[in-house]
Amino acid sequence: MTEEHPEQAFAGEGAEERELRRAAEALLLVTEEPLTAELLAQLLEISVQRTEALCSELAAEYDATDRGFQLVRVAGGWRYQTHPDLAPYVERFVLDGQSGRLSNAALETLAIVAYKQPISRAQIAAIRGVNVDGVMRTLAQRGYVDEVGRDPGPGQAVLYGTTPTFLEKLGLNALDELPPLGEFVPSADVYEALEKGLRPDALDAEPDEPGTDEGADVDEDVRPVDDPGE
Amino acid sequence: MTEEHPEQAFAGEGAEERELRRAAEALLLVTEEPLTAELLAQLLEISVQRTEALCSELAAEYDATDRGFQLVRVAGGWRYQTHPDLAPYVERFVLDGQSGRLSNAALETLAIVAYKQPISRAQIAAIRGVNVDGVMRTLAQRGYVDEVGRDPGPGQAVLYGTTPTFLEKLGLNALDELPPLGEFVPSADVYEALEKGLRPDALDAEPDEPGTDEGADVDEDVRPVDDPGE
Amino acid sequence: MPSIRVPRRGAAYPRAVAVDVATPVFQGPFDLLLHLILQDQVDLYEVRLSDIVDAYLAELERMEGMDLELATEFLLIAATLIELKSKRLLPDDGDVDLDDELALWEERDLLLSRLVECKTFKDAAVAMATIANDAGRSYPRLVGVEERFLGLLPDLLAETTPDDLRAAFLRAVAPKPVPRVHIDHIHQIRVTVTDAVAELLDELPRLGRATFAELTADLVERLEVVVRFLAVLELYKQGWIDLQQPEALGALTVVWTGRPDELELDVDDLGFVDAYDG
Repeated sequence: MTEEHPEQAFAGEGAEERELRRAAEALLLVTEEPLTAELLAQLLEISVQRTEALCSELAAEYDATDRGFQLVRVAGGWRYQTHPDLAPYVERFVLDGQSGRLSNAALETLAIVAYKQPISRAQIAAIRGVNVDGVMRTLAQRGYVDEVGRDPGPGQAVLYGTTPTFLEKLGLNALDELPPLGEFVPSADVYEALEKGLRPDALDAEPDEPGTDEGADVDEDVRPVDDPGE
Repeated sequence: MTEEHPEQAFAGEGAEERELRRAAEALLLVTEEPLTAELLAQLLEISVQRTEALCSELAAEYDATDRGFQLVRVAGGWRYQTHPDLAPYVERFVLDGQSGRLSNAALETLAIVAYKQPISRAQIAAIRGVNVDGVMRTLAQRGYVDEVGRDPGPGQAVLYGTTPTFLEKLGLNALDELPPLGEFVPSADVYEALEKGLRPDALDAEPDEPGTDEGADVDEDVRPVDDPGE
Repeated sequence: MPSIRVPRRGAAYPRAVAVDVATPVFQGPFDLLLHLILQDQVDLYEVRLSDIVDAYLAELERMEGMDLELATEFLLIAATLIELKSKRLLPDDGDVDLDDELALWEERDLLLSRLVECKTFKDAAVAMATIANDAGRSYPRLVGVEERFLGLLPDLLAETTPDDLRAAFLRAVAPKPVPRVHIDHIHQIRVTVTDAVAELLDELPRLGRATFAELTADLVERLEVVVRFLAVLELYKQGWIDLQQPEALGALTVVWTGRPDELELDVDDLGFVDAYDG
């Protein structure tokens, strides 16, 4: 074996290993969506565990041999994709390169669905403070969100969740790979600024004389507000 | 270099060679049609001759390292394909999980294409309210629909129509033999999607403006697709 | 969606806050509030509340299949803002009802937590955009199986007739039933603070003085009254009118004092422009 294939990466692999590795490469080449380890295991007639190990080894090999493609685990399966380094070449070629750039409104809505799913449109709207019907329609059309059920409550509101396409878009294998939401809770500074901005008590309880410019200076010694959260 | 990548197949390759090889691998991975040496050369900014040599070397390397895929020259271009040895696995994959009938989603999508061609994927998605990329790929793969032109609008969306195969399967001689729709009054959403067209880039830029679809009317005289491979 | 333009500040405002950014476009009231408080460090006292309230009314207008709960939530937040602001605008007579005070704090805390939540997801969205951009540099292979395998695929149209196709088309274009609560009555009462100000500027010079009850006699909906009240506060703050309320909880009288002398401004300069593009 090793004599026949001096450059072979898995120099020590036996005939069975070689066959499995080659079959996995062939199947991964033809799949149009990430190939789950379960399906791949079934096709190779080996255990899921062994399949996962095989794919991980292959991925590492492509990495080590500095290929222009990668084998990655995305949205619950394995797929070939181009190495990110080579984006400049691929973007020159692929017609709809970077077509899927999302607007801020879409991203914020998607973030809420991702972290709070299942969630209704009304609940999302309550968080964003704006109507989200249009954004949600676009996100559904693009396949990033989908109906996942109905609220058992009286309204029977449709509940939404993110899709495998969303995970693919972000290059994630599963939702738990998203950074924890706790990382984004506003810092004490921001919280304080918001609290200060919404002080209900007047600055010095003296409204301005109409039309005058003075007197409205923000009082420096604002009295501390009790933090309601603590 | 060789120290960094002890397993690297082209042990002696310089930085430029490595970059070109990797870029070629990436481009060949994503091409749907065999990639001509001319186009590949243009994308890599090297001569056609050098490109041919590069591809031949790559093909030999995959052979030597006993991959499950091959790089072959087909129909005037280069492409990856599965190794003939492994056909039984691929056949099993193709047959697996394929039902004998079109899903409702696929049938509805096909019906929209049949009655409203030429039509873009974004328009179909707008009518069905869900992403149709996967379904359209299946329909195209089966040879029921095909690209027939491009929207002359700024988005240059690909427009689809049905194929002779489709007519044959349904036992029709021409499209006008499709059963008439009768007194069909489309809902406002559908009307908007059909008559005004939807630019995919407009969707991307402002996903939360359902009411605005300025311009981008689907023009009647669609100009033919420029084949990037020629 | 109607974008909110922060109007340029007229000289009538005590402090020319840095809101005169060219034409920043905001996504609704939370976005606007967060921007004003965090970026511009504006105190609520200085915020043109009409912008925010109008933004809420605009959102109510845009709702298609929205439930009453959300409509109520929006109104509650708008009302909280009005209350917070009016408390700062009006003279403190020292006679504070403790229950009211506590209720206001509670509402304030609700609004605060909403803003914090909104800000949290805004920041999460920024992180997600970075992740998506990184992922977007890699392109998956979507080529599928080679043509030699296509023969294995079953003929999916074997049992399909042209009539099935027609039926599928009609199914696809049929309006999707969306369960919704009709909130037409909310649409009908949509009125902006800007409109209300304009009406007052029309009425008050003729009337000279009027009680608030008289000014709102023709209004049926509570929301309209709230908006009218906000308009009165706006005019008071800008020095066009005087307010008299001799006894607590007594009738509020609005007295037209005319255009402030020192301000040679027309209506537009005072910022009485539409706060959003409807």
